[in-house]
Amino acid sequence: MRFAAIGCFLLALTACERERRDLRPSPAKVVVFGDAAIQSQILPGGGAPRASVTNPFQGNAYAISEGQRLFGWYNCTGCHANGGGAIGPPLIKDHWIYGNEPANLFDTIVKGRPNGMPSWGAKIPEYQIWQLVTYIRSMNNLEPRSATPERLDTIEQSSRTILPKSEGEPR
Amino acid sequence: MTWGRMPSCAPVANRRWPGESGTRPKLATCATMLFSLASAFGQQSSLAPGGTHASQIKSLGVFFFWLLGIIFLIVIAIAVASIFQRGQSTQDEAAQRRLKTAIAGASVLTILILFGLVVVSVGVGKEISAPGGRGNELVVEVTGNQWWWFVRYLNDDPTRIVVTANELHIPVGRPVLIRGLSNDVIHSFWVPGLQGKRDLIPSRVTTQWIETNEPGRYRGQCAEFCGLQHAHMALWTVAEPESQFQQWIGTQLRPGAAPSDDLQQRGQEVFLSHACVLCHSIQGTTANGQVGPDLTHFGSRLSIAAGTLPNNKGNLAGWIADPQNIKPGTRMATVPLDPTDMQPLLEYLESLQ
Amino acid sequence: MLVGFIGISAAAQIQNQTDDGQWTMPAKNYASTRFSTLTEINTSNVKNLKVAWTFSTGLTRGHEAAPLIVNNTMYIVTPFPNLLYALDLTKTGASKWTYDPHVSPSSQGVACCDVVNRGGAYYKGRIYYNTLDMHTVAVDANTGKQVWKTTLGDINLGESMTMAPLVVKGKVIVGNSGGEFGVRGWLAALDADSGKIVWRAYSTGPDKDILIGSNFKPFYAGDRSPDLGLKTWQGEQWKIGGGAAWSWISYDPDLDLIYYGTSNPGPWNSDQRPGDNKWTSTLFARRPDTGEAIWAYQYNPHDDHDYDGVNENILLDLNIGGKMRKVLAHPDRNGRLYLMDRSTGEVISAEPFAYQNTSDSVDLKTGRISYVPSKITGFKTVRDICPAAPGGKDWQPSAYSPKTGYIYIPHNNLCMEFQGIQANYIAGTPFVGANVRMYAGPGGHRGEFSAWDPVAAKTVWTVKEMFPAWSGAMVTAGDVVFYGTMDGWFKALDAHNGAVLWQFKTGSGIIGQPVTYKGPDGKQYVAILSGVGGWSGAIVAGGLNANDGTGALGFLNAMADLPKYTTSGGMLYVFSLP
Amino acid sequence: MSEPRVLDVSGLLPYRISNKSPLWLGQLLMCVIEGSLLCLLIATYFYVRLSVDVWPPPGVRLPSVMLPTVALIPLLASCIGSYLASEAAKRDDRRGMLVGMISNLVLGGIFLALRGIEWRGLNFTWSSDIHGSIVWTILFLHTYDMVADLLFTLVLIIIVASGHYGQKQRLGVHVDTVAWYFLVLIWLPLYGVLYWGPRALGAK
Amino acid sequence: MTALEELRAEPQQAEELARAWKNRPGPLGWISVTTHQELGMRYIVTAFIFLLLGGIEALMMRIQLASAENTFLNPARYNQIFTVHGTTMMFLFAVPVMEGMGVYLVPLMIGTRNVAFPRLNAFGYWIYLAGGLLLYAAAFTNTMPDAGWFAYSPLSGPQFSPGKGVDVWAQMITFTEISALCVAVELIVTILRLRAPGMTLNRLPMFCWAMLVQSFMIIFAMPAVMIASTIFLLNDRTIGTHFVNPAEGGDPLLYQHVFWFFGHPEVYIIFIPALGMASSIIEAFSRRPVIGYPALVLSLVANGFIAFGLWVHHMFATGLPQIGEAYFTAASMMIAVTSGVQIFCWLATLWSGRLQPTAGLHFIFGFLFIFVMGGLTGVMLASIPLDLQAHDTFFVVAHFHYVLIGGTLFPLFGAFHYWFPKFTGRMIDQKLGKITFWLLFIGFNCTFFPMHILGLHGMPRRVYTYVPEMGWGPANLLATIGAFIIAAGGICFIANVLKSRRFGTKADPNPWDAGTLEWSTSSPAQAYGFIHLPVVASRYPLWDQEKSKDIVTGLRNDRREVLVTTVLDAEPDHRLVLPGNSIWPFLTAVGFSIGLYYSVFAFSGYWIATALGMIGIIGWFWPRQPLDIRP
Repeated sequence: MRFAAIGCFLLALTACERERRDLRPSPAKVVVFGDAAIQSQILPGGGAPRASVTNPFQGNAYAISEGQRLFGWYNCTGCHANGGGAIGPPLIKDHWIYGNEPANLFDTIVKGRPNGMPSWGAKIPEYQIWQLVTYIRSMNNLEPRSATPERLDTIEQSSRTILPKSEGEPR
Repeated sequence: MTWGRMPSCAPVANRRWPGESGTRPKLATCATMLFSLASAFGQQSSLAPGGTHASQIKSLGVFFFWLLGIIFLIVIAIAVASIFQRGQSTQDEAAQRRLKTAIAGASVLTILILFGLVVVSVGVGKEISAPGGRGNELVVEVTGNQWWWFVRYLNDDPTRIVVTANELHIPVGRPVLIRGLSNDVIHSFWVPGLQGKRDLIPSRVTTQWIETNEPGRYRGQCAEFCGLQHAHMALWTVAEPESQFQQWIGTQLRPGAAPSDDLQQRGQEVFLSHACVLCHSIQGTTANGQVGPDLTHFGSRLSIAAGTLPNNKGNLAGWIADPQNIKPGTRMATVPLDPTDMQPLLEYLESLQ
Repeated sequence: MLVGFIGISAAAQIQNQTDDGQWTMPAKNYASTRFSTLTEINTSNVKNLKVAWTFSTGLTRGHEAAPLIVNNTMYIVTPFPNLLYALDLTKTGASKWTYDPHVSPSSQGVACCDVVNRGGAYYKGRIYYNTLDMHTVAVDANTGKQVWKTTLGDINLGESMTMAPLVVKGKVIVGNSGGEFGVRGWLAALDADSGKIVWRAYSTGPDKDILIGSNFKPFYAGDRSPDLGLKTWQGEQWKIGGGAAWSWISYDPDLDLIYYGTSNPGPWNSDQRPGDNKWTSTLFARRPDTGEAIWAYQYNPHDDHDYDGVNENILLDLNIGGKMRKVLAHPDRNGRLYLMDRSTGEVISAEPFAYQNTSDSVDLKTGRISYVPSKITGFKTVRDICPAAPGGKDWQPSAYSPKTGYIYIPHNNLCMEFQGIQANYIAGTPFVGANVRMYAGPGGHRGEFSAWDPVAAKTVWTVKEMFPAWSGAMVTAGDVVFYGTMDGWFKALDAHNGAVLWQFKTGSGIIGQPVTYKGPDGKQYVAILSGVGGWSGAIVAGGLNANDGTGALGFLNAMADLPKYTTSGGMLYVFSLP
Repeated sequence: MSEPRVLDVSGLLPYRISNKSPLWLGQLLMCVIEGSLLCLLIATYFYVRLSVDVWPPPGVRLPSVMLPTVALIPLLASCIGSYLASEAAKRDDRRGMLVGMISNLVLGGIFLALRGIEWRGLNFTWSSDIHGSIVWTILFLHTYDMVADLLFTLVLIIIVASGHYGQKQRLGVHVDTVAWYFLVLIWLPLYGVLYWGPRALGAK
Repeated sequence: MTALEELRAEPQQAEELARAWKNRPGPLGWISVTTHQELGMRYIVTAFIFLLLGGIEALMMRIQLASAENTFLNPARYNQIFTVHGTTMMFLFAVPVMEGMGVYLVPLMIGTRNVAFPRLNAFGYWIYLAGGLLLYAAAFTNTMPDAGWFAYSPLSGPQFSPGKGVDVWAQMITFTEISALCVAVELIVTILRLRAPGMTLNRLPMFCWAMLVQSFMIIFAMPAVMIASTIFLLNDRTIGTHFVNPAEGGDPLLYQHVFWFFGHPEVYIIFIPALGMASSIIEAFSRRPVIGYPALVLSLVANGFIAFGLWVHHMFATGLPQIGEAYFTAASMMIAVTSGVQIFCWLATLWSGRLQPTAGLHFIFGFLFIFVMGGLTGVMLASIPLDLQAHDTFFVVAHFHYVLIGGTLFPLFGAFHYWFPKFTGRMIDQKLGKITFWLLFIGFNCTFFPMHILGLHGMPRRVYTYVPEMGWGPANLLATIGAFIIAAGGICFIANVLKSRRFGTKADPNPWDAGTLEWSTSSPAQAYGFIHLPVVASRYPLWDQEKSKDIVTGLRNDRREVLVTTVLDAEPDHRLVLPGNSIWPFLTAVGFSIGLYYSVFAFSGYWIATALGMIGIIGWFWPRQPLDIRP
């Protein structure tokens, strides 16, 4: 029984994906444009199997942490704050115009979007874009909880109620 | 077991430092190192102090060393002697009393010695932390980052503020106040040849005085464990006469050198059109990134990657092409560069004197 | 009675310009009093106000503009895409024509605080206004045809334009926005006929760029050295140092000076930009013809809290200490109302009109504000900073009634926690370097509407508002003050005592500027755009997520409950007595 | 070899229900551990209190002082129950033990219920800021100990009520009271620090 | 019965006792053991396995550092290895092995049959094992912590240490800390209440005094590390509290204060028992009572107190107020006074004794040499100016290895060679023992002495490599060679243990002719310890009472009965029936561990731990037959 329990936890701890540190990511390009990053549910002529582009850092804690750093370094915070949004839309949300699959997010960062999102493809190296994608997905709990930090060393989310208890209608 | 896919540092480097002549001096042998406390170790040694404070500390250390060394020898001598003592002669009451008296005496002596040591070291402690400012002090802000040093020479006149990285120039004979900050985790600013260390703690400001009368290069290194590349977070302190220092400040105040030929021109274009501008700044261009070291006068720096490599074109090429090979985990991005762009970029960066 | 007497006796003063019942510029007049002499609607009958007609702009972002009423036509400039609607008042607001400047959608990415526009200006048969993507357009007021369109900057550098131009002596005076994007602020004058740039005065850099010449005579000695716009900055930081002129301009025809303020320096993290950072957060007086600076006064040297100096300058001639003085009244972001001699730049008084704890006093001898050391920001967290970054009062313009002698100030009651972090400059992206979280100031309410006596330098009365009072104010000779609230109430207050005389719930929160005019039928109308948004209303207009309190530069934390009170919209409401 | 002497201990009791029992000492040491934990937390409270200029942080309402003060009444009263139970345990008075322990359990339960009500009124969580973190930690740890002790009391009630008990269980009843006294006593300084401390130092 | 009759009846009584103290057979019996020798030995063996693992890690580090820019380990791996090395040595080896020695020896030395809370003892062991398994399971699944054994925030915080490594570290601390607290409580109660009649506190053997002081220190120090690791660090990481987040009012220095409030006493927790061992060995091999017993006891107790007053000397470089620094300098040096007194007493004892040149005594001389040097470098580090240069350099690495290996490992090895007959019933090979000593002694100095010099020449700690220009290569190479000599010493020791256990000569009850009670019973000691509990009239009953062997009678042999005596004078107070073997401590530990393991991933793990732990404890305390304890 004891050994069974230990075995279980060994498995739980394994999580190689979470702990991997790819300090020297492959410079190879991933093809995203055109095929994988679709945004519509309607596939005219009937749905056909399509190539899927997977995030090389899916579930990776180090990538989330790097992505978080880059999110600040590359001024994503300037427009999207710490996920709540400001100039740009929030990134913690349910409804995504351009999709929240890794390939969609990658596409959005690389190409930009017409309503103000800059196109970063020419500047940010590809592996860092994937790290950003991983971090953005972690904000929405789309990455494993165990790979996502609970808080950062900043002031950001506040669950404190700062608002007066319903003062009701104005006089 | 997953042993990771992380590369280890594979030095390709040309390790000759700018201004160094000939080959490195032959390393001291084990024996000389073990038995000599002389400064055979080069520029990062607390035993080869150039700074006023470090000298005081060294003197105190030498005092401690001899005093405690003698005590150690006495204790060991007694212990060894006891092996040959065989105990017979000391079993009687009087001998016991004598021994107890000896213990008491030794204890009292210990207390006295330690009291003396406390007084001496508190005295020296006061001196090395005393404000050295006589109104002529230089105030330098050193900010620790993973894993490099941001250096800013503060001045009431903001136009006289100089920004540099991984290198500290100080004038000889002038007290320098180091204001320490950190941008991420705790680091520790430590130039052993000048002064003891002082931690750089996020959202705190720590201060330290350094001063030297001897021109020279003093190497420093982060002394608080700060993550993956703690080992490669060094900085050079160059102590130089006031006139040279002022000259250096004057150079640093100028914007980055304009490209002087087509190759450099091309290099500047490469710099400005790639990821470089996201993090680095070169005054005089539109590159104004603040999260990486300022490169306005990169060509005049001694080292690349915070003291990891001597600054020369070959090393720089290796560093830009694959920074993760030289400093695994570094924040420097691996930027995909067209091979034909590398040479112009190197030319341009090295021209930023 | 007494007040009325003063009002009448001061008929020659600047605040008493003639009024033809139209509304040709957002501030109503060059003195920026937002005072209408119409008296049909007054304290006794305002309770009977009814909606006369409405008009939907079809947009849902923040509507901050003031409608213009000229020749029985109403002109409305909308937020992005900056349409210009002309409505025929003789036909109860029927649409006459619509002008679309085809604004680049990407420009939405460089608008710091919602894609608002604060209105246009009418001048000699044309409507002039700015578009978000750095253009000023001139549109024929009758036909809606574009007369000219001038490009003034590059959105790739983070610049945008949201302010309402002021046309003075044939020159359209405009300024850029982007203090949060590391732009270099400027004010420019365009020839009203041709659209050619006549002059452009930067806020930072060498004196020649700032148009500081031999006539530059600031009142305080500290401001008189040459090239301060260069020497109060480290290295080349002045090139990305902010100082945008994104808000109001006033004009004194007698002195022939325009007055405007410049924005905060960038980035917010003040440790990254040592020095006084001149001329950001500064009031400039310039000649409209040449742009030449005559004097300047920096409200917040080395601004630590995003206290822009852009708020409106109300030009008044007041009896101060027994002497009539030409003054300007400026309620600053830092919570103090500056009363200054507008011919010299001398500060007469600078008393707090809102709760503030960031400064102890303003030294009237040196003109320098003295900050409270514990509230100075940098690479650390500072708590309990009042007022917060939007200031004691943001852009929302006040009104002045010569009848009561009071300035009516819609303002905020917000405090903040401020953490300075490393700001990185990447052209075209924000340059802020701070995590901010705002919350209601003392008392728990987030806004106030006050009447301020400029002579006595004290508050006369205050109405508390649940949300920041983010709309402009307007006062009439009928002694009624109008303003709107972010939860959608359009209110009329008694100008003497602040009693609420009438209120009406509009479809969305109000952040616009109320205007009043005499309609073609001779009746007095009051108009207001309803449509919540702006910095404070971004949570509704932009659909932001309040779980992150630092969103909208920290405003999200203070406005988390706004969506419970209002939804986005864009509607013009016109009221009249039945 | 001289005659060894013997020390005959067969006459001594094979158990002892008093503070002479090793178990009592062990329980006391457990209390010391818990006590030093909570004392360090109090030190932490003052450390962070003194390093922050605004306390409590903006927007935070201090925990109300009313409810915890009222809750002191059942808490202190519950010690009487403990005392009765422990004395009854020494006498082997089953009814006395039950009465004592049940009153202890009920009064302790009332205290915890009041605390639960108080928690619903707090407008900050442990992840709000440092004030929330330290206050919740202290409250949580103390509550955790109390719940554990009450659960233990409940088990003892079941054991005693079933009649299925001997000297060891009576000793258990006696020792259980030590833990309860400790939890009540340690609460008094904690209560002072959490509720009166910031008010005494001038916070609203 | 008279004494002689009693003694004559001993074989029969021994049989009765053996029956009462017998462990059940089979794996179920193995996990329900509650006797102190068995558990003590398990502690010791487990700790030595961890020592071996920690030693392998040390060798890996030494290989990496043998030359400049070496590529044997990459930085991530190196950081993990030095973290796990420090953690293992501190928490999984040093403290538990001392606990193990205490659990094994204390009841024998004070003349009783078991510790006061046998089942708690078993629980403590299982929890310790669970903690060790957690850390090494992490090592084999790439979840190794890499923020150092001190895990300074913010580096160890959620932002800068992604993954679960630091959580594993923090929760592992919880395990070892619970285990240490269990042992501390039971040892204190055992020492205070279960001493043989007549063994007043004044007659308590030095080692027991040391364990008593150490146990009290654990009680006051361990809650601090619980606060630092579990409450500050783990909660910050898993539920987002802000204890070490300066942005929300927390403070990284707060973590350091609390951590070192534990961390400094931790060093004394580790070496105070070793001082007790050294005392025992010196007494035995110099054939005389230690000189200055009261002084020794007082200085031990004083050590315990002072140890709590000098944590700040780990933080001199953070720039604290000067007056505080002066105070902590003085306090740090004060500890040298108490340590000095101890050294002087032992020197006097050695001086006046008839020394037996056994392997055990060799280790004591090695201990004196190394520990004194470590202590003196400690005096240097207490001086702020010197500390500012030496702090976080290899000088400190050298210093604390001198103190901890010299002050702990050498006495511990001495203790093994000394108590080996009591543990196994056979004598250990003295020759191999001496070879072990010389290998360890030479290897140790070869490894760590150069580090002093490296540190003074500017080599910081915790660097995975260094650039060749620094000239640190040769000294590092020497240190690496030394490390392998130490490893050879370790192999020699293991070989000696295996060989002597099998083929060593059979040992008498008192082969060394020592004076304390554990030597009065058979070698190896039986589960019940003593057939008749002794009555004590002096500090060294075997030396002073050889002629009259007073005994206790009247304890029942058919159940596990011990005698409770009064705290100060050890007057018989009452008898105490100890519980027998039980599987519940094991089950409770398993349940609790499952919850705590899970809490690495989610806070709800604590609820699971509580629920399963509570079930275990109810089973543990549920009344068993016979309910009524009859005289």
